Formats: sequence, C-alpha cells, structure tokens
Amino acid sequence: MKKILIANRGEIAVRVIRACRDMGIATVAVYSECDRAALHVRLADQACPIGPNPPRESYLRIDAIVAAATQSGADGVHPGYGFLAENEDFAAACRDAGLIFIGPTPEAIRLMGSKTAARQAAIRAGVPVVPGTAEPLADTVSDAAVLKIAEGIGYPLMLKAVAGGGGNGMRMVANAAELPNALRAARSEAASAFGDSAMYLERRIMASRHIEVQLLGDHHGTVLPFVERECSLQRRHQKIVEESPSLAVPSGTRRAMTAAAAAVAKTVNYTNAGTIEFLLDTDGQFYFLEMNTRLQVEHPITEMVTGVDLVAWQIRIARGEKLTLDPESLLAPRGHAVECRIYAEDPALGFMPSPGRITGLRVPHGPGVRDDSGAYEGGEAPIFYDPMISKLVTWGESRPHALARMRRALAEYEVRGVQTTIPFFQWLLHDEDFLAGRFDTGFIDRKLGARNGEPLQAATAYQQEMAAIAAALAQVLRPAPAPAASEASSRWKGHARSEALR
Amino acid sequence: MKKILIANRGEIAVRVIRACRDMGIATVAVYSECDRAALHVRLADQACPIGPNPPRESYLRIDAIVAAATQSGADGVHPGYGFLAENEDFAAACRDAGLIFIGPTPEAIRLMGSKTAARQAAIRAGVPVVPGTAEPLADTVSDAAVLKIAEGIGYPLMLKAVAGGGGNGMRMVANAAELPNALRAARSEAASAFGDSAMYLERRIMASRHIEVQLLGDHHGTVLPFVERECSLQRRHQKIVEESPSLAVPSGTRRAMTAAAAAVAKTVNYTNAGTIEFLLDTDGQFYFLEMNTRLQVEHPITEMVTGVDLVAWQIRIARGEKLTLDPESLLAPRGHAVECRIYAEDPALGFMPSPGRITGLRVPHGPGVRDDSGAYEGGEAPIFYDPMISKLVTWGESRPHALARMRRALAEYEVRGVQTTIPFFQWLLHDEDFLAGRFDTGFIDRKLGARNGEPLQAATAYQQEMAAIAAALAQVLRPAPAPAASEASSRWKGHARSEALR
Amino acid sequence: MKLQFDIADRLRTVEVTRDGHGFRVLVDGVPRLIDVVRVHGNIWSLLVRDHGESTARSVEAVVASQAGVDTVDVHIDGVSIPVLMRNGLGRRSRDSVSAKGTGPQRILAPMPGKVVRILVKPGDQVQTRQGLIVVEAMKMENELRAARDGRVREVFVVEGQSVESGTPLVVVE
Amino acid sequence: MKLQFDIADRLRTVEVTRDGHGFRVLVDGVPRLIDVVRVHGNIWSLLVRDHGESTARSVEAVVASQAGVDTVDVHIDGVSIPVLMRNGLGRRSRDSVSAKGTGPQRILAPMPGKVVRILVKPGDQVQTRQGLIVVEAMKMENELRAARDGRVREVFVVEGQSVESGTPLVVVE
Repeated sequence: MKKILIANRGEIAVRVIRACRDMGIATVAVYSECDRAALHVRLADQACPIGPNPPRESYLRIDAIVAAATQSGADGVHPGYGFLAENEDFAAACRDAGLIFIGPTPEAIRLMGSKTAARQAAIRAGVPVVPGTAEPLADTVSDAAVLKIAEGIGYPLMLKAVAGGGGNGMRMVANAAELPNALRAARSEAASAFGDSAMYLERRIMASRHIEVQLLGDHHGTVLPFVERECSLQRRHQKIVEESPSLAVPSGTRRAMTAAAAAVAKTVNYTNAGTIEFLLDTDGQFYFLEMNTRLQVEHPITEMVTGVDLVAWQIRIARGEKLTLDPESLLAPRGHAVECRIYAEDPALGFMPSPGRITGLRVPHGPGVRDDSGAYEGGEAPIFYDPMISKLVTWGESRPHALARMRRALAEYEVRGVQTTIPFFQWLLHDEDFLAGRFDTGFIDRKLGARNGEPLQAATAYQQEMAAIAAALAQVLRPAPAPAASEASSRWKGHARSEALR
Repeated sequence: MKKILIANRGEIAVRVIRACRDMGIATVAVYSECDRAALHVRLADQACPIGPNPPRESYLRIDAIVAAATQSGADGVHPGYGFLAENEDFAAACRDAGLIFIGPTPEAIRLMGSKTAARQAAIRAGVPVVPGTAEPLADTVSDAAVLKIAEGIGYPLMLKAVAGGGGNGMRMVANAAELPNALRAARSEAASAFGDSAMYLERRIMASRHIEVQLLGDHHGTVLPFVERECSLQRRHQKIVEESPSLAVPSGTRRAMTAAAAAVAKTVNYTNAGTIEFLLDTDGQFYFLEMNTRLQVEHPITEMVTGVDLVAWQIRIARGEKLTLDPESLLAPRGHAVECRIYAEDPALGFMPSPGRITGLRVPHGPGVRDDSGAYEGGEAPIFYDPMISKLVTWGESRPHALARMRRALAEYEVRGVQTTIPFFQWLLHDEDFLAGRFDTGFIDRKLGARNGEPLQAATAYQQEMAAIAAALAQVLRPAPAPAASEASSRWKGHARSEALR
Repeated sequence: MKLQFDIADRLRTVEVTRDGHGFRVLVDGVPRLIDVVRVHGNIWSLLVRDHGESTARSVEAVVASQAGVDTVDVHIDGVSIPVLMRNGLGRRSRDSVSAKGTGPQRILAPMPGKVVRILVKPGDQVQTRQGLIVVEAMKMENELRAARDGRVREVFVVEGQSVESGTPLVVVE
Repeated sequence: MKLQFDIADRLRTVEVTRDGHGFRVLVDGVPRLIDVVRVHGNIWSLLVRDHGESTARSVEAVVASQAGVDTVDVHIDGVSIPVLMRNGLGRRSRDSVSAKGTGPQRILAPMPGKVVRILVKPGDQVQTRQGLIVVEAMKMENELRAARDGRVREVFVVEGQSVESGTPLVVVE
C-alpha cells in the first residue's frame, strides 16, 4: 500500500494519518463542509470534499468515499471507528473497487455485526452468552410483540441496536411501562446513527463489569488476544473512562477470557483488529456480549501497556503480513494505562452538548501523557458529530501512578470557549470507590444520581476571591473598548503597562 | 517531604513540578525578572523572585534560593540540571538550612565534580580512564606550562573545565598553536558558567562514541545502573540527539559497562541520580570519562525504555526510601527511544542563537511522542539562558520505528517567531550514515563541515510556488492596514470572507 | 479604583491601588498584595501574597469576556467562575441557567440543534423533572425537563425546527 | 489581481481570480485551482489542484508578516520561505544576511548579547573565515567571521558593550 484514504474525521483520522506517516504511506483525507479546516484535512497529503455536514450526506456516503479513493489513487481505505467502520456494504464496495479495506471482510462484519449471529458464533465456540433474543426485531415488530418477548427474558433488560455500538441506540429498561418510549428513542437513534433500526433484547446482568479483549487476526490463520480493557465506567451506556489492565480480572480469568475471545474470532476466521466485549459478574463468571469489528476508541490504553501500535498492525495485516508479535507479552501488561474521553459537554447541565468555537486550548504534556485529539485553537466542536474533544491517556508504573498522572494532566488541560467534561473527571478521580476499584457498569449513573444535580465542581471561597481579583485587574490593565476587536494590539499594551508597573 | 522548591527554570523546572504533582507534593518556583510569566512559575503552587536576569544574580544565588526555600516552608530542594545542580556549596547550604537536597551529598558532588578526583575514583574501582592531567590547572598556570603538559599527553587533546558539563568550557585542540586561544575561551566560558575556570587536559580518543550509564543509588547501599544512552551526536561538544539503547553496545559490553559504572559509584558511596560517561572506541574498549552528579537533560529516553520515573525516584530516594526496582528490567530496554534537543538557534546562520518571542507554537502529539518543554505562545526564548525550546522524545518498537515517529513529530512541530534547529534534525533524520548507526562524536561537525555552509533546508520549487500563492491569497483575503494591530478582528473577517467565497 | 461584582450570587467589592511593583487589592476589606502580568491573550498570572505571608501563591487566571456581555468567565485551576460586573450595560450570559428560582421557567436551547419532539402543549400541567421537549444535537437526543412543577404557558417552536443556542423553546409558569 | 514577489532571488508573478468556490491562481502562467480557508490567526489551509488533477493536495501555510516590513515569512512543511513583496514601501528583513555578494560586508549582531572580544581593528587585512568579533549570548561565545578577504574599515563597538539584534559591529571592504 502506497496511499491510504481515511474514511473518517476528528481524532481518529489524525491517529490513522500519524500511523501512515510513521510507515511512509501517503494519506487522503475526506471532509464535510464544516470540516474544511479540520486538523485531519491539514495533516493529510491530499483531501477530498464528500458533501454537506449531516453524516448521511458525507461521512456515511459510500459512493462518494469510494469515488474519492479511486480518483485520488489510494490503494487502501481505513474506516476508523463509527460512521462506516462496521458497514459490510462499505467494506464490500471497497473490495469491488479494487481497494484494500483495512479491517475485517464484509462477511465477518455482517456476521459479527449482527448481535444475534454473533451470539450464535460465541455459542458455537463454547463461550457463555447473556440470555436474550435469538433473532433481530425489525422496525415493523409491534410494541406488543416486543413486550411479550421482553416478558420471557425478564426485567431489567437492555434494548440494543443490532447495528449498534458506542452506546447509541441502547437503553436500559426497568419495567414494561418504560419499554415503548425507550424502544422508540433507541430505534430513532439507531436509524440516524447506523441507518438500521433493528433491535434486540438482552437480560441485564446486575452489578456487572464490562470487560473487553482486543484481538488482531492475520490472513495466515493467527489470532492474538491482548490483555483486557476495563470499560465499566459508562454514563448512559457510553464509555467515558477505560483502563488496562482491569483490577477485577485475576490472571486465571485473563487466560480464560482472552482464550475465549480468540476462540470466538477463530470460529468466524476473523481478520484484522476486533474486540470482544464481555460482561463479568460478581462471581467472576463472564458472558460474551458482542464483537466490535473495528478499531475501538479506547485502543490507546492497550498500546500504552503493550507497546504495540494497533493501527500500524491493522495496515500491516491488511497488506498481508504475518503477525510476528510475541503472544505472551501481549498478555503481560507493563504498568497501567487509563483513558478519559473529554467531551464538549457541560457536566453542570446534565452533560448537555456544548458545541462552539474553541477559543483557547492548552494541552498537557510530560512523562506518561498521551493526548489524541483533533481539536485546535480557533476550531469548532461541531454539532453534527460526536462531541469528543480529546482522548487523554496516561500511563504509570501502577494504577495509582497512572491515576495521579491523569489528575496532573487534567489540571494542565485547558479548553476555553466550550464546556467540557474535565470537571467530571476531576471529581471522579477523587472518588474513593473509583480509586479503590469498586465499581460496575451502573456506577457512574448511580453516583451522579446520588448527587441530585449538585454541581460537580464548586469554586472555593478562595477561588471566588481570586476570580474577583483577576476580573478587576484585567479591567484595570486592559480597558479595551471592544473586547473582541483588538486582541493582538491590546496584548502588547497590556504587557507593556503591567511591565511598567512592576 | 511535603513541599519542594525547584532551584531551576524552563523545561526541567516544569518536569520536576510534574513529578511532584504526581506524588502529591506542593511546589515552589523561583524566577528571575524575565521569567516572571514563565510556565514553571504558573504551574507551581508558590513562586519567589530571586533577582535580575543574569544567572549569577538569580539562579546561581545560593543565599537567595535557600532563603526562598526557608521562607516558603519548603522541606526539600530539587536543583534540576545546570545552574547549581553540581555545586557542592549549594548542597551543603541546603543541608545546613535543614532542607533535603534532592541529589547526592556535598562530599560526593565535590569528589566526582572534580574531573581529576573522579578519575582517581574510577582507577580505584578498576575502570580504565583516558590518559590526561592528574591535577586541575588553575587560572594562574601559564600558557607555557599548559603547553608543556599538553606535549606529554599528545595532540589532539580535549581541554575541559574541571567544574564543567554540557559542553561549556570545553574545546578540542588539534595542535600547540591552537592551545592559547582555546584555553582563554574555555576559561572564560567556565568562569561565566560555573564560577570556576580551572581546567584539565585529556587525550582525545578518535572516532569514539560517547556512551553514558544512568545510575540511581539509595541511602541503604544499593546502586542500580540502567541501560546505556548513546550520546555521540554532538555539535561543538554539545549533545543534540541522544538515544537508548546504543547500536554500538552489544549485550556483553552493556554488562561490563553498567557494572563498571555501578562500581565507580559504590567506591564513593554515591546516592541519588548520577550518570557515568564513557568513551567507547572502535575496538569496543571503553574509558571512564567523568561523572555527572545530577539528573541529565536526556533522562527521558531512559524513562521511555524502562518505564521508570527518574525524578520521582530522586525524590523517593531523598526521603529515605529503598530502591525496589528490578535490576534486570533496568538493563532490558523495551523498544527504542530517541531525543532531539530543539534549540532557538538558526541552523542557516551557523546555529547562531535566535532569541525572541514565540508568536506561534504547535506541539506534536500522538502515539510514542513526549514533549518536555517550558515554551508557550507569547513567551520569550530569553538571551540569558540556555536557548532550549523543547526536548522532543519519541519511542518506538524498534530504532527505525522511533526514528520514523521522530520524523513525523518534527513535521508536526511548528515554532514561529524564532528560528529553531528543527530543520537540522529533519536533515539528520534522512542521513544514511545516521540511520545506519555509523557515527562517532565527531560525526555532526564533520557532516556540517562537509556541507560548507550550504543551507540544510532549501525550499523546493513546489514549496516556493505555494509560498507565492499563500502570500498572495493572504493579501487578497486580509488587506489589513496594520498587520500587528487587529489579529482577532480581522481573523473573523477573513474567515467570513473566505467562507463567503466558497 | 473600586469595582463591584456578583460571584455565586454574592456581592464582592474589590478595591485596587497601585503599590510599588504591583497592586494592593482589598476584596471585601481583606488586603492582599498582587503581582500581575499578562501572559498571552486573556491569560494572566497572579502572584498573591496574603497579609503577613512571605511567599506568594501562584494563580493563573483566564479572564474570558465577550463583547456586550457583562459576565466574564474567569477560569482558575480548571474551575470556571462567572463574574457579573455591576453597573455594566450589557446582558448577562448564562440566561439558560434560569431553572432555579421562583419566576417563570424559560427553557432555552442550550446548544444549536434540531427540535425532534415536543412533549407538552400550552396549558399542560407539568411536574418537576417532567420532559418538555427533545432537542437533537451531536448525534444525541437531549430531553429538556421542567425544573419545578408548573403550567406550560407557551411553546415557541415546532418539531423539526432548527434552533440556535439560546433560542427560547418553552415557558413554564 | 496581479502581484509580484521575489522568492529565492527569483521574480514570481501571481495572478489571482475568483472562481466559483475558490480561486484560480496563475504562478508565472501555470494555472491552479485553490480552495483557501483561514484556520486561525495567520494559519491558512490551501487545497491545491493542478490542471487536470482530480484530487487536491493539502498545504498548510503560515503567512507571518511584520508591520513595516515588505518581506513575509511563509512556513510550509516546516520550511521557512521569505517572500519579498515588490513595490512595497517597508524595509526588507534579514539585512543581516549580507555576507555574500561583492559589496562591503556589514557584520551585524545576529542576536542581542554582549561583545566579549574584538579581534580586529580598522585597517587590518582579514582573510575569509577569519574571526572578527566575539559576541556572548545564551551562555555561548559566538565568533563572527569574515565571509571574504578584505580590509576592516570600521569597528562600531567596544568590548563589554551590550548590543541589540541588528546592531552594526564591523564593516569589512
């Protein structure tokens, strides 16, 4: 492969471009109208417009993206995550156009992308599954019919989009009364996010953890599992903090779980990167949940504890290389890594999206810190896409060390112009239960619920006084008539004046 | 220790503050006048002014710094590198004031800080040394006397400051005619940098490599060596690129060299962090060169391949903890790390310092990249201190991988307002001999000499055309009457206009 | 110079006088010595000495103002603190956070997006936390709820309508 | 609009015309279609299509200008390219790089610092690369040398003097 088109945007497009650069491969970015000046467009060697802002008119347009790849002379396509990453038609369209799709085959995507078919594969591989519907429930299935199936499974249960992922089109349903509304909302989200509103039901395992196993499979029959990721920290079924390894997985469980994951993948001759998600209950029993047939958002924590560049390996596998990694070292994490997904959401307003222009940005640095981001000063957190600003990852010799570095990095992070979830993480990183590793998938929602809307982050009396002083001095030293007008000039004036006063 | 004063500035002060934050220790910054708004001052919990800009009136003032530590209630002092880091009087003054000096004892600093006494220690430890003067040559020793001693050692030889380090007060002397001028320049530099102009002479080992071994010693008798660092890439005796491990050190040599380093340190009951420098000749024979009784600039590459936080361990050792690191893992590097020291120097003008205001800064991110820096947009590269802007470090699974990531990171790095050495590194990272690992300590000077002043980085015809187009469009879209005046307002205008044109 | 601010619903009086190399500042009568320097743009570095303290605390503050708005957002240690200038002529920002209190609740769009469902009509009785309207933005449906019991007085939008941040959606009284 | 620049001592003529969503630009007669957007400050993103190309190349350019100076520095791929605007009224930057050529050599201080040693006096004959003066800045001594053989006409400074960037030090003719 000499040139790869990245069929995505934001931080993951930047991440893939970086891997390509490391490998000496040219890159082609695609962009919707509002992404014209985005970082991924500027870092790529070439760039193609693919349509207006709504995803269906740009990042979900198979025809436009395949045409862009063909016209630009790309020989490979990396789908990132989200958008078309788990769309079998896209993988097939790439293949039909003579492009190498950097991911599994369309057949594997179809099979494992259907939650119900994936369950069958897990059962064939001898891996336990959570009780639930065997067949997808199409849009046409009536509420009454769904209610009847639900009764058979029992409440509480999970409503999930067959094509889903990332918490979209997913709802927890506590009782029959909640089902119709939840079904409508989940179907609508699923239709908008994946173009497919088919649903399935699954019993909710209480007080469980969400643990997942990263896999790489080459085209020569080798499938290698990696040390697990702990993904239980979710808000409304959306992962927000991940870590590796998990405190809840002793080495015996790690052996069994990673072997189970590899067995499922081998059953379907899986190739390239994929992830098997498990529920782990309080007795240490794990259940196959689903397979994500793509790179995960949280892949960097695996990279930090194993030293493996997963994106580079995706590309190497796609061009036919053999997996030469040492299987044992992939299961022996070095230190501990944690990721916080920083979103443009306002924790003080119930995590309401807070789109807008990023007027200032200071990104943390130093030992053990990695920031994967597509944000830049002057850029927008657009309303059309996932409001992620950054994946902040820290590594430490131990879990407390990694968490201490995360606290340090969050304190250095500054995003101005939009509200972010940084205050939420600062609060979480002081929570005793979290620090002790006592949590399950319901942890965040319970903790937030218990706060009853009390602000996560109240300014101390001292901080309030400092704010008063800063506001006063800024006014004294910068009597700017039109604040937005002359930043550059008044900067020097302000500097000169304050210098003169010293 | 509850509060540490950092007796330094720039990136190393920031580095130490970050380690303190990771450990929950409060920090006190000190600053000279021009550093009032520096990053280390803003990141610290407290800050003390210690005098005017010249180092002798601020960062070298033992009395002012000890007073600042005492008044602020600090119980520990970290000296960083440079300035007072290898000053025994400073270490003693801290001890006398009841402060924990985070470094070796004054006695160890005095002993190993004297190059001649250090040679004796190495000889006692049974480690080979380079032939040279046994006693320091004071300022009062005449040129004629020095010439006579030089004849006994033979040319070419190295002239080195007894108190020296970092290339200051060091000169290569090819023949007797060059000696007087070189001696005067080196003495003057040494007096200004270290307040001590005493010199010593050493035979120059030709075509050799400069390899060094990091050590940690605790107060319980344990001294642990780390995998070597390759520091041969020097310009005028100043390290500019370092990597770990070294291609020139086979595992047998690593065992011998690290054991020799530990033996020298044990001879003097060395504690805290230190580094033993060796020359390695083409036959694989190594010679003790000197010991640096402090943290090195290039310590991050060791951290990247071993996972150990050296600054955190300095603090732990200083508060009496035992070294609990696994000795074998410290000698078994994971992957490969490389560091480029990015300076505010203009490679097109013979690496002339290029001080000034940093008007724009884009720092690289992504997998395997670490940037240790004190620079910020709007900040100055001041004329009074070392012109370093950043230590850019990359890690990779292998040396080629680490170098590829360095190329990628350098391409993302953008520093506007001052000239930097980034173009030099971009050139170096395409040099076949460097890529193949064929180099010695004279490599850079020879390569640069062979270019005969030809620019390192000439714009291609395409880049020139793009520059013409960009200049033209910037003028068309931003007819700003006073360019410096209204950046903020014209930004929006320019944006709106270009949007309207699309 | 004497300035008055409202911070967290409390009036703060700040008196600033030059004092040698810096400023003497009284906040509600409490004196401090401040050395201030502008770092870049709207980033300020304060070195703050309380009365009797020998070593200054280092405080970095971002003072973000908007034209025509009397509230400046001051960021300190990552905490965003809205500071309302008294006697200012502009409008207050963060009107959307009018959920608490006793007057009518004006539900404003907290971000640009599309109204996907309206769950109430004028005249409806609503209870605390009852859903009023669903706005979709950034791939997520966001249900806006009533902060207190009340009656819907007005609905300003229709389903499918695109709204800007701050657009009034519903009034509950 | 037609503009003329000197780049690397070569005259470049650039013609800019609007063309639908972007610009049609001729550089010395070679046509390209450019989609341009200002990213932030003086950072511009260009998407450049050569004649007949279907996919644009992505070029990020920083166009750094200084008040009163006719030379703008354009940064592309990390390379800094000085572009001199013809018919400008300001002064050219980088005067200090006057070492090459045939006229008298004016040695200017390339950075602020202190003169620590003067190695020549007016009337001295000097050879190519002979040291003239030593300036200390940033802890390093920097020896400024003659670019060509010549005779020292004037020395403007004394040892110990602090100099600003651009201060004339020595003239060799």
